[in-house]
Amino acid sequence: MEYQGKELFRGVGIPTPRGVFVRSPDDVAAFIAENPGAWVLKSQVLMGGRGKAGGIKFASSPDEGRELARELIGKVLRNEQNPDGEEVKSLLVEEKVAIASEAYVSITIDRAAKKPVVIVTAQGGMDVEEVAAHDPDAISKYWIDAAIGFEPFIARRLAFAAKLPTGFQRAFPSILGGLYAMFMEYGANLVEINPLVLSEDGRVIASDAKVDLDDNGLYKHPELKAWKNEAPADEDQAAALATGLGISNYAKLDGNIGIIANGAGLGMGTMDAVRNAGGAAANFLDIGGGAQAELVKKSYNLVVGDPKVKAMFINIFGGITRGDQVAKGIVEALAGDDVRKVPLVVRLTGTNEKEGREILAGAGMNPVETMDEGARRAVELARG
Amino acid sequence: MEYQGKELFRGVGIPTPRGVFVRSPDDVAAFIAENPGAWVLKSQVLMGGRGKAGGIKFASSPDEGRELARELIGKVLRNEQNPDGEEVKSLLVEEKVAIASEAYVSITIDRAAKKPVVIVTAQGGMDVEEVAAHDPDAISKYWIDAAIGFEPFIARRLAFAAKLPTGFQRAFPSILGGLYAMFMEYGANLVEINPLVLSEDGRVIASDAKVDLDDNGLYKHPELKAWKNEAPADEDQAAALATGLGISNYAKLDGNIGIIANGAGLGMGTMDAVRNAGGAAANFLDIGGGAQAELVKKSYNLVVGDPKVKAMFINIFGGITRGDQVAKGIVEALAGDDVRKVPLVVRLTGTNEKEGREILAGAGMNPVETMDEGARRAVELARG
Amino acid sequence: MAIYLDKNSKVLVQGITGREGLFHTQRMIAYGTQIVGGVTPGKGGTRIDTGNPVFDTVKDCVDATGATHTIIFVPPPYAADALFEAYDAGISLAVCITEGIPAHDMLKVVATTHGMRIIGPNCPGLVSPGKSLVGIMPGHVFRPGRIGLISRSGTLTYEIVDLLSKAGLGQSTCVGIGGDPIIGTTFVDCLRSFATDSETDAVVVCGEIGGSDEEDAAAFIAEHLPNKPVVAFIGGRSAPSGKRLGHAGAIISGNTGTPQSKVKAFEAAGVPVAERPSQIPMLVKERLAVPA
Amino acid sequence: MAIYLDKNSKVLVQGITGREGLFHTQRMIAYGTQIVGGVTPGKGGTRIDTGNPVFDTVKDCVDATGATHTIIFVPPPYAADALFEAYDAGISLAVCITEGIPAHDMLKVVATTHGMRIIGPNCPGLVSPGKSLVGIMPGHVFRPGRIGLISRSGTLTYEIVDLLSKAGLGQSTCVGIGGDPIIGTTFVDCLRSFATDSETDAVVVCGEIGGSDEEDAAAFIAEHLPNKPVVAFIGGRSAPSGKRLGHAGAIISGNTGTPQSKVKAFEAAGVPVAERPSQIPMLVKERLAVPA
Repeated sequence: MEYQGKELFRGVGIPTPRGVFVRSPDDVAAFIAENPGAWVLKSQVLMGGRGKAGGIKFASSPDEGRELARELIGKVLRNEQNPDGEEVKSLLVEEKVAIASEAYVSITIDRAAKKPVVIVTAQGGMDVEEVAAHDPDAISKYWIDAAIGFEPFIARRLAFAAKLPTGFQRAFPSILGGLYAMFMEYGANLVEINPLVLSEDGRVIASDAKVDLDDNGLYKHPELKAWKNEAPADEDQAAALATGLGISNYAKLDGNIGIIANGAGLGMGTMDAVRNAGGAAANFLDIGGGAQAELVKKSYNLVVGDPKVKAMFINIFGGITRGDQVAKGIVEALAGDDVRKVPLVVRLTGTNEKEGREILAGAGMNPVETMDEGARRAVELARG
Repeated sequence: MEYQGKELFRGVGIPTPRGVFVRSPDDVAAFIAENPGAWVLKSQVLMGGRGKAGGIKFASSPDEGRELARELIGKVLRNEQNPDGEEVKSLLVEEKVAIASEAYVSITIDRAAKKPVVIVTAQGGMDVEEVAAHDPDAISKYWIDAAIGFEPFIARRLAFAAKLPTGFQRAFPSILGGLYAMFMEYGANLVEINPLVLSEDGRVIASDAKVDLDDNGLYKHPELKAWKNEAPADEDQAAALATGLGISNYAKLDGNIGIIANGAGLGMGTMDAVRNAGGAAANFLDIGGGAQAELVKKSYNLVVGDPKVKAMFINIFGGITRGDQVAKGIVEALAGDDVRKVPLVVRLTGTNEKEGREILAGAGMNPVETMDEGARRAVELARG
Repeated sequence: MAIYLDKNSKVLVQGITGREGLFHTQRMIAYGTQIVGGVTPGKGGTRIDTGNPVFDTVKDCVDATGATHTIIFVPPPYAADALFEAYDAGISLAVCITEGIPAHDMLKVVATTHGMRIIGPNCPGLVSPGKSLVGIMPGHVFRPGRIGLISRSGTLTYEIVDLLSKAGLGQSTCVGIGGDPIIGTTFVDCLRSFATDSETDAVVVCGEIGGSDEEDAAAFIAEHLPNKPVVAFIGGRSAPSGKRLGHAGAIISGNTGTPQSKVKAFEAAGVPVAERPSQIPMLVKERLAVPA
Repeated sequence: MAIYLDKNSKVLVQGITGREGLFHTQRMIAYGTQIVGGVTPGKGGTRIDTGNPVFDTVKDCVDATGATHTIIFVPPPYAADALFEAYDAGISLAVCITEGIPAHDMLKVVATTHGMRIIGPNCPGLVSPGKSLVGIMPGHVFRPGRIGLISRSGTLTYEIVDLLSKAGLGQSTCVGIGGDPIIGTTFVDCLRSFATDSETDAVVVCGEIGGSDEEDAAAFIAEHLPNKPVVAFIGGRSAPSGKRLGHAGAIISGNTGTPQSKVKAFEAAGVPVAERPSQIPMLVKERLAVPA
């Protein structure tokens, strides 16, 4: 959440607004009593758009602070993207910074260039994609040579190129240096400060901060795993893990043809084939390479667990994956009484194709020859 | 000192022997009472060879510890290299490790390759230069590509190449990784573990540790400046700084001809010229580039402050340094009544040579034309 | 001579004594690949059951065998180190099978291992049919021939290769470049190599949603491959935006990575895009029939 | 055309508005160097009193002026950054005057700025007499001619150049490579350039104690400069072991960096070593008189 992200930012020397993390209205009142002035009460939730949902309030006295905190804590914030809402359990009480100017700065990975790219614009507080679309010249970029890393001249060049107000100049190298250090240390996909605020009293402060971590790199920072766990797990990812699949090997979609394939490319290709046949996939499911019968069986159960699935297409091109294992898994899955059965089309080719077909034949199943044919049959079956 | 170096080592995850830093005999006794076993009492001094000088003792009971600590604390350790000795003010009490095997590992800068070089040998506890001289094949080296930095394969390669006993293998990548992190973080000229001990209970421990820091990089670690200050200042360096010269711009030597030159190369060249003329330099002194009269005067006083100086040769080839400023400084130095006067030879050429010669002529001095001539004259004058 | 790999390529296996490494080593040897040895730290001096020697370090293996190619089967936390070790030992081409390597690890690898070609990571490897196979692909679907193939996918590649082989279109070299966001060898790199390969008459590019590799490939083809037919396919055209489908790289975010953009780019470059894999052989034959 | 620097070299000054930067800019202009502008962050858009424009970044200056060379006058903590900025802006040769740069900063710079020649740091710069001077050397001692000179020292170089000039031996290019442990351009690098320079008939190498650059130079000469006379001088032959004399690099430690080793190496390579600078012109003339 915001307060955790800001801790990381402070850890690399990037100033954030003065503030305190609290869980009770009395703590808010006590803090404002000790620190008179204008304060912002920010609900600590994971959903976006909390401001518009009423999750941010301003207070300038202990009583006002206590009153508003009572309103916020326990409140369920809702918006279009989060119809179920999220309950506010804690607040970040932050100084109300008098803003002279706002900028935007982020570092992300440019896949095509295979380099980290730093993005700066003087149009802070805005959606950077919108700025890029409407005023591309307002955005300055620098691609970092990973062998050299961040050097202060990069910050100078970007600050001058983006025409940041002079007040930003002095602090900019250390802020960008801190941001790069964080990007590298946590193996982030994205680190972003928006807005980076120049206050009327001349301070440069990260007013809002965002970090997107690479799941593959999380093992290097076990302390951040706990953080990730606080996030409401993506239901698809949770289902994939529970089934024994990789985290991104399963995704629920809108159609009614269940799909199981081996390999992400073949999985997507199978979805496409179903669409080409006039149907729509109910899911993407990649059993990965070398799957055993047990995993095939569990995957089958996962897919038919979605009530909108009207037919299933299992499409296997055996490389590492062996046809006999897949066939065994299918037969076992169908043998269970506790599982919903839907019309099934199997395509099975490649490694141990012959053995697999024999197992299926033994259970009265007759695989199709090609992906296109299988997709057509599945669409027909779903139409009933 | 040792205990400080070991703190840095622990900071990067390199295991060191269990121990405690103490300043009183009672602390030693209390520690051993709480932690029964065999302990080593190591005098914390900056001089080398403390073991042979009687600065290391072994204790296995609280009373024995108190007794030996009383002997050590306050004792002045002396040896040939340190005839004045150094008083012991504190001790490091360390576990007595049962040694199964010893290795050597260091990282230093290879000037010719312009790369950090890692040096490993299974002959731990020895002087590595001696090992290199007598058994060069026992030493394994790896030059690190600074763009890549340390990677675990480097440790594996060196451990296998140096034929370290198997017990070292598992811990070696993390120890070498920590050592490289330290080398980089502190901008060290040298980081060394000798010996790196494999204990009989299978631990790998840095038994003695050494760090040599680059003065030019110290500004990045103000916390380490304090440490450097504990070192007995090199007298020459202290004198140079007091005079307003760079830290390595002055060095006392064994001869009797005082030397002042502008530039390190010319300074060494002047020493050589004096030797070629049959004399010997009493010092090296480089006034640097663009020196003003005041610095010339102070430098003169520094050199003649050495009683063995019988004559002085000031050799200036003006580039940035202006001849008139040097001449002014010489005249002012000689004008002082409080300064010892020795026979002086001046050679002055280059920028503002004419103006300088006029100033010297006004004070009755007549510069020589060449470095060789000046050296000859100075040697003659010293012979008196 | 095909690209990247031929009959004489000497291949070592990093992680040769692991379950996956050993299994695929046996398969590669069965295919005819010249496996000269492998590396597992601490097992130097032993041999695997095929008789191939095991070394403690890549350098030891290279010094003893003259290996020029490596294939890497080590877990994600050690994969970048394995690539650096290969680079340091002078390896010229490394195939990295490992899935799940942190993107930052690969950023550093590609920025510093100048001159070593890396295929992958998270890829099925490459094969010059009838000559050598370095990867985990099922050898039996390939046929020697004169069609080059480049793909971000594994199993979809087998599908396409099978269709090509059955249509009488053998392959010169097939490269599975991998599905990760940061990969060593891109479509453009492979196209540059195929462009000058006298044994390749046409190239099939098998892309998918996500990233902009396909757009870059289209631009490269328009400029540099005027006389070599290219046919494309884009997987995941029915995928919704924002969902990551299997490959870390296969995600449509905002306006980036959409199939529309990719199809448009290929068509603008004069490259026909197959609607489904089964159309590919026909499109290749049509393009080959047009006089250059 | 001499080496590294000629009349057409366009030079910018990093730190042009500082005390040192401004002073030497004026001197270089007086010598005839083509100074095209300078950089001081925050002073972009202004001009120094010579009329040269000041820019905020090196890139701005290069874009506006086409500068190819830079000379750096910035304090030690910012010097490496200045070198990286020059590299990034496409500068081909950087002279770094700054003394006191941490050795680790230079290790990183030399490991990553591929293709940019760096002279120094802690050096007096370089001059192609009569053409251009990029450094802090007193221009009046140099004379155009056909002798190349390479030196680790500053003022000792002036001494030697003065002797050469007075003996009628003008210079093609004189390079002060600097006295630090880690420098961008070594004796060997310069010798390689002089070896193929048609305007250089002979080379004077002015080394000093410490390091092994002189030994490396001797080995290079023996192999690659059979037909170009070389004369050497070693400064600090009377220096005691273990004392650092001015230059951070000038220290004899153990068996490394002794004058004996250096003299022996040069003599083994057929390079006469002058006992004192005043012998150098004579030795050069002798070597030039021998038919190659």
